[in-house]
Amino acid sequence: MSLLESAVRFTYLSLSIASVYILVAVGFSIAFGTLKFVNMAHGALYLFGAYIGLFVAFEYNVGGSLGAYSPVGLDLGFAAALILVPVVVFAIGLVMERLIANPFYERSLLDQLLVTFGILLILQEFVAILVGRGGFSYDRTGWATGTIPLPGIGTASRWRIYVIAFTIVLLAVLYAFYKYTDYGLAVRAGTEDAEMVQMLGIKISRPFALIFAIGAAYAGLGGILGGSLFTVHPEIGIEILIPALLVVVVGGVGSLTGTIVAGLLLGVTFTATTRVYPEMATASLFLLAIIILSIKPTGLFGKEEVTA
Amino acid sequence: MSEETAQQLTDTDAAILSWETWDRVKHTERFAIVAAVVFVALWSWLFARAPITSELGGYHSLATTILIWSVFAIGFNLLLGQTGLLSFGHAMFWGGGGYAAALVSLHVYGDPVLMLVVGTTFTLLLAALTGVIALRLHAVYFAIITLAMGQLLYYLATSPLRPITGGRNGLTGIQLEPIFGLVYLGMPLPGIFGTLWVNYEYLLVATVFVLVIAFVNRIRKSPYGLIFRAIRENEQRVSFVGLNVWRYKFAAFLMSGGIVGLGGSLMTIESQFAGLGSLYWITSGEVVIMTVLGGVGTLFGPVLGAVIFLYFEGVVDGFPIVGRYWLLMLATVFTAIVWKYPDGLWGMLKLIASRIRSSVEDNP
Amino acid sequence: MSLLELEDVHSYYGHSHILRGVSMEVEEGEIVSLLGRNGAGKTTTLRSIAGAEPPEVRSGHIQFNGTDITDLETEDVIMSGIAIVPEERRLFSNLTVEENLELSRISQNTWNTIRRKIGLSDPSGKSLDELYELFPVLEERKEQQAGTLSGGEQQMLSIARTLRLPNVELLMLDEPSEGLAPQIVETVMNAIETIAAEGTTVLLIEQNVQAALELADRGYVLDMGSIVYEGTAEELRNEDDLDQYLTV
Amino acid sequence: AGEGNGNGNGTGNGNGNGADDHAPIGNYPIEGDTAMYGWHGPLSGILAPDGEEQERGFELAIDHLNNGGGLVDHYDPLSGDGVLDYEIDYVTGDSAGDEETSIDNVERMIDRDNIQFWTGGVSSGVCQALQPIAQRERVIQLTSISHAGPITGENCERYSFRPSMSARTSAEALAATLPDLLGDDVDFFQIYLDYSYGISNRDSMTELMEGQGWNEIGQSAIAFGESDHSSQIADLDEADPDVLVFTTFGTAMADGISQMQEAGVAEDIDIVVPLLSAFSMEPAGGDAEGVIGTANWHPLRGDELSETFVDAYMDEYDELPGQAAYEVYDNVLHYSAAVENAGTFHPPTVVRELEEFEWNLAMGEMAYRECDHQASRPVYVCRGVSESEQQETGTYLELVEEVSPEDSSYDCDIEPAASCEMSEYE
Amino acid sequence: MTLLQTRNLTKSFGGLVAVDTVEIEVEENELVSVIGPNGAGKSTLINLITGMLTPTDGDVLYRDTNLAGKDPYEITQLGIGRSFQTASIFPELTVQDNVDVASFAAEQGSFTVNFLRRRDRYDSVRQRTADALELVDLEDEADVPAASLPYGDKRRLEVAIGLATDPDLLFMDEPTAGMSPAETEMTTNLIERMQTERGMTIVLVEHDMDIVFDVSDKILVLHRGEIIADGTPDEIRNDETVRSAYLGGEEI
Ligand SMILES: Nc1ncnc2c1ncn2[C@@H]1O[C@H](COP(=O)(O)OP(=O)(O)OP(=O)(O)O)[C@@H](O)[C@H]1O
Ligand SMILES: Nc1ncnc2c1ncn2[C@@H]1O[C@H](COP(=O)(O)OP(=O)(O)OP(=O)(O)O)[C@@H](O)[C@H]1O
Ligand SMILES: [Mg+2]
Ligand SMILES: [Mg+2]
Repeated sequence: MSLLESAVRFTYLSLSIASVYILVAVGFSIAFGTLKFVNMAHGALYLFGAYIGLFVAFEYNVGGSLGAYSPVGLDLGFAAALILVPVVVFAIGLVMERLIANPFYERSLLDQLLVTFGILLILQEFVAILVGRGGFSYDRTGWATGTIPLPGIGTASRWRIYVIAFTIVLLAVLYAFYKYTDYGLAVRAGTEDAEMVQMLGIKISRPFALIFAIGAAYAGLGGILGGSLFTVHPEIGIEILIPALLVVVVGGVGSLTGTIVAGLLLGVTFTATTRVYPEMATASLFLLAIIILSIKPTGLFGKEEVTA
Repeated sequence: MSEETAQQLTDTDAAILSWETWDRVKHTERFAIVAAVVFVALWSWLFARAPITSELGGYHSLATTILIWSVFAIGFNLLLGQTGLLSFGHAMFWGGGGYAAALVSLHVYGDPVLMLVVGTTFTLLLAALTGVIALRLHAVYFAIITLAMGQLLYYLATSPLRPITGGRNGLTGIQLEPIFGLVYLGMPLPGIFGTLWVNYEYLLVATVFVLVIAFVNRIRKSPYGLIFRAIRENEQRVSFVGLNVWRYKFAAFLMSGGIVGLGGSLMTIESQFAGLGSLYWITSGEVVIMTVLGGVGTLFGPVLGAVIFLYFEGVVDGFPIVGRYWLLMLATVFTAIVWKYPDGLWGMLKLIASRIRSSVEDNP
Repeated sequence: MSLLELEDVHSYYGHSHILRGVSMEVEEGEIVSLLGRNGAGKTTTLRSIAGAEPPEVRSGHIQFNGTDITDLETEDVIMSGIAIVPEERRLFSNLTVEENLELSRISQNTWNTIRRKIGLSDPSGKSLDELYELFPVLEERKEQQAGTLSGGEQQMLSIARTLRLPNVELLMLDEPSEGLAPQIVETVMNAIETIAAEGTTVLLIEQNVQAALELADRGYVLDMGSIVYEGTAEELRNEDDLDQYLTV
Repeated sequence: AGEGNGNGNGTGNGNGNGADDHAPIGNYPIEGDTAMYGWHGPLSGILAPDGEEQERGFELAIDHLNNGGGLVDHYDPLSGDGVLDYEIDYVTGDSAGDEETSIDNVERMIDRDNIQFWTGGVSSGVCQALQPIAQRERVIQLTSISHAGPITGENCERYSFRPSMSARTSAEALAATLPDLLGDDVDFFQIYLDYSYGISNRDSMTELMEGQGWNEIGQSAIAFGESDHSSQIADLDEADPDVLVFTTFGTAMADGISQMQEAGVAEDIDIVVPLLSAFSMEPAGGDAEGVIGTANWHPLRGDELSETFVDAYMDEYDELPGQAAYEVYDNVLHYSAAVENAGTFHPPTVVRELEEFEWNLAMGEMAYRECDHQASRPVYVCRGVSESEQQETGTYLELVEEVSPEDSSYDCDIEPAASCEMSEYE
Repeated sequence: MTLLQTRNLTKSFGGLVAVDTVEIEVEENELVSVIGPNGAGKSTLINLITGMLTPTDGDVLYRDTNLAGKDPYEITQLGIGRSFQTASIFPELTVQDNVDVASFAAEQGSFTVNFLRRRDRYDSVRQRTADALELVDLEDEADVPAASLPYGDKRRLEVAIGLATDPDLLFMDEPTAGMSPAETEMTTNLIERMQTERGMTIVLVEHDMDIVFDVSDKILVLHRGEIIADGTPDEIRNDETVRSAYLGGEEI
């Protein structure tokens, strides 16, 4: 295989992994950096994204208590899932913000961490009870599978290329949202002093919910994209948490640029180490985190909090 | 404490009197230690063999395990509860101590005391090493770098260090020699002691437990306790009254790490096994849950947390039908408690006790 | 009919009864100052008007422009044309000076915001230039995080931010001169005067009685949560037994 | 504690084995007239699909022991009325796939519930953590599914038996069949999980397949718990072999295979996965069509005993049982049979009995070897079927060939058996 | 003798030079006030001397030891204390404990290894705390959590902590801001007592000219980071530049 081809493969492999990291981390970072809310249940949104996508797109024989009704699923096809998942998870996000986040904005980081982690576990167990602990894998439909020829170079995995393109678009949308609305600003102010924001005539609750739900929708998308690259089982919610946390913190809490850069960095590192020392691929991410954080204690783009 | 109040209901004046003494007593240092001794003396029996209470399905080896995890949680809480530093990597001390103890018994000699000493010493070194790097960071960044360190150790143990750690299979076949060359830990205790504590192993674990309680309790009452809490509240101010914040944090980190390592070595002695699970981040997560569930910053809270957590993991999972939902039930329980009572179970009990008490005092 | 009208207002912090029946009126276009020693209830009055909680208004009515605003949410009170400079500066420490000022333009309607961002519409209120003219130092500091401003600069920003709010009819300031250097105090007082001259009504809370009464047309004196004196600035200045309410 | 089902006569004289005069050891002698059995395996975590099957098989077996039915009626040593006049009761525990937890839970079953023996489990790691407990407590463990070599190698214990295949057993069987299925002088490549299960399979496959004239043209390890196979696939693609030997399990297998298809390398390569079971096939779904591997049993192997079991199982749970369910069922039965033959539950005696025990139920001719407690047994080489066939047959695998014990066994003096040093009886 | 001395001390934040080649000298047992417009650099100057900020250039000499590169706790241990512009206390600790932290530092140094000694065994610490509380008369509040103190009392606690560190040189940044006239009065007295009774040297930052001109031995006027004047209250009162730059129309 030509050097060029392996270079190309390396690029799209690392980018596609980075994409999933970033999509999940972005939502996490928004909630954490902007709303000052550590949401471990974010993993559940990823989980939901993956499973909803699965059962919207296809039909499956499931285990668990729904096993009796197998095959389960709407079988609307993969494209439909890509449209529906973000919408549904967005809605779930709204509910989550009202029921879980809202009562906890004022509570300590530790309380948030634990309660949301507990909720993640609860939701995960419910999924397991409903459709079983065994996993599923997306049997991706034609347009989203196989390879595309790269003239003169070789081939590249079509779906991974799509994933990358998709992510870029989504990030652009998010950027536009921040640039052309003031929700981000209002929420950042609101987390410092909600009452003062109201004293400037701003209804703070709406931006909070909206921002949170957007983060959720992105996690959902991360779920369906990640789920289609790997298999889907009840524990992916927890599994994705660690990389997401790493990306957010290494990038610097609250900085979207940071999140994206860190996501890419981790994606590349991961792919690189898998080539030379596969057993330590995941470990390399942690090593990277340690190095970066000991050089820059507030992450790549994180700035010191000012307390005045 | 609640049945304590229960008795008082009889005669209110007496009650209020005895409450005053009670308040005085319960804050003395000796009280904490006596309480700990009484607790370990009865714990295994109540949990595993006493007429009514053991119907809950407890069993001796779990009673022991719970004490050991309590040591873990207490050590962790010394850091979190006092200095407010949230570490997500304490599994590295728990597992580190465990592996060190296992290795010394496999390659040198299996005297339990030796294992404890080596395990603890190793973790102290590990804590010193990691602390130097991690303690420069704050809040969530500290949490994540400790997590990363723990995970790195986990993966090192998994693959590159497999020849030493046994990789996924962990270290089995650990032989325990008689303690100080006198008795085997497995030996049953005679008569009433047998009924209460079963064997020497429990005796060893119980002793360590009490010592740790006494130690931590003393720390809390020493100037360190005060300064730790001051650091938690306003680090900058502490350095502007002329105290070397970094050193105090480092001290807290070492003490915490050391205690946890001690617990880890005990775990190896109890299970005669050291495995990767003990290094995995989930383990760090579990101890956070236990601590917060029981009550951050309290002396006995973590013990409560450990009891509840391990009861679900070690007993409820064996219940017919509902058994397989133990994780769901556990998660629901701790979520609900942390949600409702930010000060955990201990805070909850205190609240209830004071309610009962005031209700009594209000209408004599 | 007066612009702002408080009618026997009783406010509580939990059990403690702070405002014991405050009644006062502010006419369109005048400058009214509210005086009283520490703990008299000035800030509480102001918060009650703003619909901020705590305190809780248990009885009485607050009318603005003829509509009852007693039970409105804070943001709706503001929207109806009242602007506040709160007691402690209450800046957003981690936002830059400009972001702090930007916040005053956010409309509740996303669509408007977008239109503003792409330059289609611009709600009224003082422009950045006018504000920078008033407090030049802020322009030098516009990229700086508000939390790192000096004490006085923070106070200025806090005032400027409020002036930027669109369509303000009533401006309420709580001890705007606190922590300000003497000559800045003058600047601020002059600013208030001009604003009033432009037709905005002003309700001013001050410890610095002299400064306050120089501007004010009328004044109320608050003690133990009720109005103990009311009169024109003239009367107040000459009233000597006023001191018993002001000093300690 | 677990609830005994069935109402076998409680009249059996409680101290019936006061008759035989053995010194107390482990949980012997039994007090009262019920004997406790234990099952311990994964009910949470990704291994749960097999764990759940095992538990059902286990409960069914207990029921049959006490009340007759299923294979008990076809197996002379067993009466269908308890074992040695004891009614059988049982307890279960969730290994959660974690060693520490497993140790606690097994100690619970031994300490509190006084089990006479336990079976179940999937993870080789857990299995090896529990073997020393069996030995220490003098309580017999019959492993199931766990495939790693050392279980009946360097970590073997007197009180632990493996009726199921070892990595080596599978490899022997594959060596005997693959050449016919996939041709001679084949280039093969290995991707393996980087821990004892993967490694012991890798080694056996390398040695035995090369012995068959195949040549290995490369290897690539993947970290345990790693779902992204892209770089291993890159290696595979560069090596471009005829056959891939893919030692993995659970969702990881599904991940790997679907990622290979996505990368377009799967078409012209035959995939061999040495151990195939529900928890691997379920997630893979249709992707695993054509994958070749071995199993301990196949529900459609067509012999009368298997059918009897399948019917009994379907009556109870109306779904087709997999190997996991049957294995545990079989373990309960043949252990009980050994007890009946020994005439006592006295552990050392039962161990000695098992060491030359032979039985022939739905898995065919089985026998334990004294040297390493590995069963010499038939091996069922299977192949993954298409989604549609899965729908109709209700199983993920079709039986390709049944390999006789002779062809799948290996001598006691070669690895892993060679490094087994048996621990003591009493 | 000269207690403190700065040599062309400079701090710039990005473009802005907050403190510009400042040279000051503080004599033993002197009460020096630093005044100047908002943003002149007063707080920054204090932050530089007490080690909260590191100077861009220049250095600080205290009793002829150079403070360059020393950590805040070292500087405090040398005898330089401070109270903050916005009360910086330990909200959840009791008033007593708040001060104890400082007393312990003063009595036991920056770090002692004896973590097994009970707190109540340190009598000298108790004593020192009692004194400090007595000075700001908070002794009655000793056992209430600091958070529940009224704003004015928090400011006094802030001062008490500063005192308990037993400084020879104490920096006070707008100590009376937000205090009622009465509290202001008592704080002023306290400052004078510390100077006379304890022979403390004090550097005071204030906007309340009555206090400044009332208590100061010497006044430094800071403007845009530079010292534009220094001298006795009278000299400053009649200094034209100062009037225009700072005092404005205010009558003193
Ligand atoms: N959040 C609160 N909870 C309880 N009591 C409060 C609260 N805020 C203020 N108070 C009490 O209400 C009374 C009036 O307070 P308020 O702030 O209105 O006084 P003020 O006139 O603004 O004084 P200052 O001039 O110091 O600002 C005071 O006695 C104060 O102690
Ligand atoms: N961290 C920082 N980053 C950027 N600029 C800063 C920072 N800290 C202070 N400044 C600027 O330095 C200048 C001096 O600030 P300083 O706080 O010393 O003023 P001050 O004399 O104390 O004023 P005041 O009397 O209002 O408190 C101010 O203009 C301030 O904006
Ligand atoms: Mg006020
Ligand atoms: Mg200042």
